[in-house]
Amino acid sequence: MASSIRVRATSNGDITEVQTLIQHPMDTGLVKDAKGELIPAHYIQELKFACNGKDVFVANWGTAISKDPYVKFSFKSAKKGDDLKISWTDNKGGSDETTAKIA
Amino acid sequence: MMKARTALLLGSLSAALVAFALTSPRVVAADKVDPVADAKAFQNFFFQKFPNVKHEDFVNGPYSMNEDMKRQWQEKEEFPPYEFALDAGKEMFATPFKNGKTYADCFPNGGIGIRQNYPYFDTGEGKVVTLELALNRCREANGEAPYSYVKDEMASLTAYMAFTSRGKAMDIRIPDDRRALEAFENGKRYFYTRRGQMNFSCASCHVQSPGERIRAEVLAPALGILNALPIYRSEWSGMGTTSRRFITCNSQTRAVPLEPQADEYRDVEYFLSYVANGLPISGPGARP
Amino acid sequence: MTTHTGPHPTRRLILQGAASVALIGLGNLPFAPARAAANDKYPEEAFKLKNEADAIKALYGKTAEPSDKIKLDAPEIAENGGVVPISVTTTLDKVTSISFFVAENPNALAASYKIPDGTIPAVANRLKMAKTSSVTAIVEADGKLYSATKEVKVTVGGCGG
Amino acid sequence: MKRSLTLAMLLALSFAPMARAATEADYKAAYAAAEAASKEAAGMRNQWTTTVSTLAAAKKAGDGGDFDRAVAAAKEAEALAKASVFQATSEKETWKAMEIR
Repeated sequence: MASSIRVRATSNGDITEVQTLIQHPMDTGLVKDAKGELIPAHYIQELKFACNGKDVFVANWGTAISKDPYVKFSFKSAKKGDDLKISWTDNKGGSDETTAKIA
Repeated sequence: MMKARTALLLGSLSAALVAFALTSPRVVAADKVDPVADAKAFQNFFFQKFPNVKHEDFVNGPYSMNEDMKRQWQEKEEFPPYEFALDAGKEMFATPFKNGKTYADCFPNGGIGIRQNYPYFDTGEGKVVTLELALNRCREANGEAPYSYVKDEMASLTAYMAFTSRGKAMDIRIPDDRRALEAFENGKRYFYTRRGQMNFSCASCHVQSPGERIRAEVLAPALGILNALPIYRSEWSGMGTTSRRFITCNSQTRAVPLEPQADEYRDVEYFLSYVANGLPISGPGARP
Repeated sequence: MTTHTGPHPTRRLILQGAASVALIGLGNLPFAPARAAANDKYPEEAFKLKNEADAIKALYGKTAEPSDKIKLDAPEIAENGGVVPISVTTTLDKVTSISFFVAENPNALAASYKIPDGTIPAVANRLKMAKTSSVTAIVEADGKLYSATKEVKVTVGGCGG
Repeated sequence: MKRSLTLAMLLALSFAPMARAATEADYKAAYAAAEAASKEAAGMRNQWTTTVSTLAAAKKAGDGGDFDRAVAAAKEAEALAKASVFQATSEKETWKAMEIR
């Protein structure tokens, strides 16, 4: 199955800008479905970015993060061709991870 | 004194004549369907009503009308929410049917970069064929079940086909065929006809008050309103095909929607696409 | 893309990294528990709290003071409460954490980001907002908390333009 | 102005006060009239969603034996259906007034 994580990591030699879009419902647990039953909370709690064996960014998310969540950040000390490992875990124990090459 | 008065008289007379001349050809022409004149008048209406909106910007709907929303949209466009539908559409396009054929076999140029010519008038059948109808026909011709017109699969396919045409000018043709002119006129009538308990027509919102708010939404101008379809709407937190957009608009004016791909829907799509000829395809789009 | 030809980058970074680690090491001894909570495990408690002030306390164990060195970018009127693009950048130094709070949401804490050394103190994300509310960005820099707040109007959409 | 006057009159007409409690026969008659008007509106492809929901409410009340409410709902549904028929017929010509020329 194609990964749920889309990522664009581009470096201008010194700073690497990372944009990520993740396919996930991010249900808050407060919304009712068509039959009027509450859709249980199902949201990503932790999203980690690691490069060259070091965490470069860690996101802790609550229920207020939009569906198909997006996040952008930048970091130093990486160069073109380095591997960026992205992994997330949600409140139901679901998870996914992928590795992207910095362009 | 006399001369001044007669000059005044002559002036007003000629003005009246000019005014009469201007309207009369249109009045006469209205009975004979004249799509070229309709398209010109339609575009000029919006170009004059919003002089500082760049012509090609009209296809960006509400974002051509409101700076703050345009900024939010451009931020979203950096990594748009329709990215998944686009990838799914690309994959579906490449996956062969059970009989080994693919969508590329059903469409000119393999289906790539042709969205700007849809809908077209099929002189054989004597009716308007939209991209969504053509896709389902291709599926059925290859022994596959048709997709729902309002669900994600259809949206993913049309998203990919629209993406391959991005930037190309809308290029809808009306053949010299009485039935084509009738379909165009039928679409125009549908566009201007009030319906639903709210007693709105498409024009009530998209011609009379684009740029204004109806509740929280900024209304899109009718010119180029279909160029961005299919769209990912935050409201639906999902993709929306042209059919889904028409159906939801109907129910919001409390009119019972017609069946997807009904004559009226295909004809109004034909009318709206034709009058937007020359404006770029910008689908798939992201909307509030 | 200019090629970077300064002193051998990794050596310089290692030196700089070592120095800051020592500093942080020294700094966090007195209030280790609060900082530990913010650092590694998922701040379950903070995300459950309704009220913004309580959530900030649960997450960082101290209060924040407004700072004009934080630039919070949020729309005046959200085009849709479900997808509100909000981003923050700061010129503060030694930033270790950035968090976002939406006061009127069922739970005030929306997101909390750890900013390791070498990562630019700036984040862009898309939040859900239940209704019109103040949005606050909290930046933890050199052990102290700073904040910036903006009002974002959210209306229940109806027709869809 | 003329069009909305007629609409108002139509709606007012249907709310004539009921003298006594409605019987099942009253309900059946009112429902049949409403259904006929609604079919006509559907035939003109100009049905309103509120006609459909009010007609359903009338049926639900009728099935539940609450004939007063059922008749009132059926009357309202009929008025809505008639208004949508009126809208469709008048729009056959008046749409041209909004056309961009």
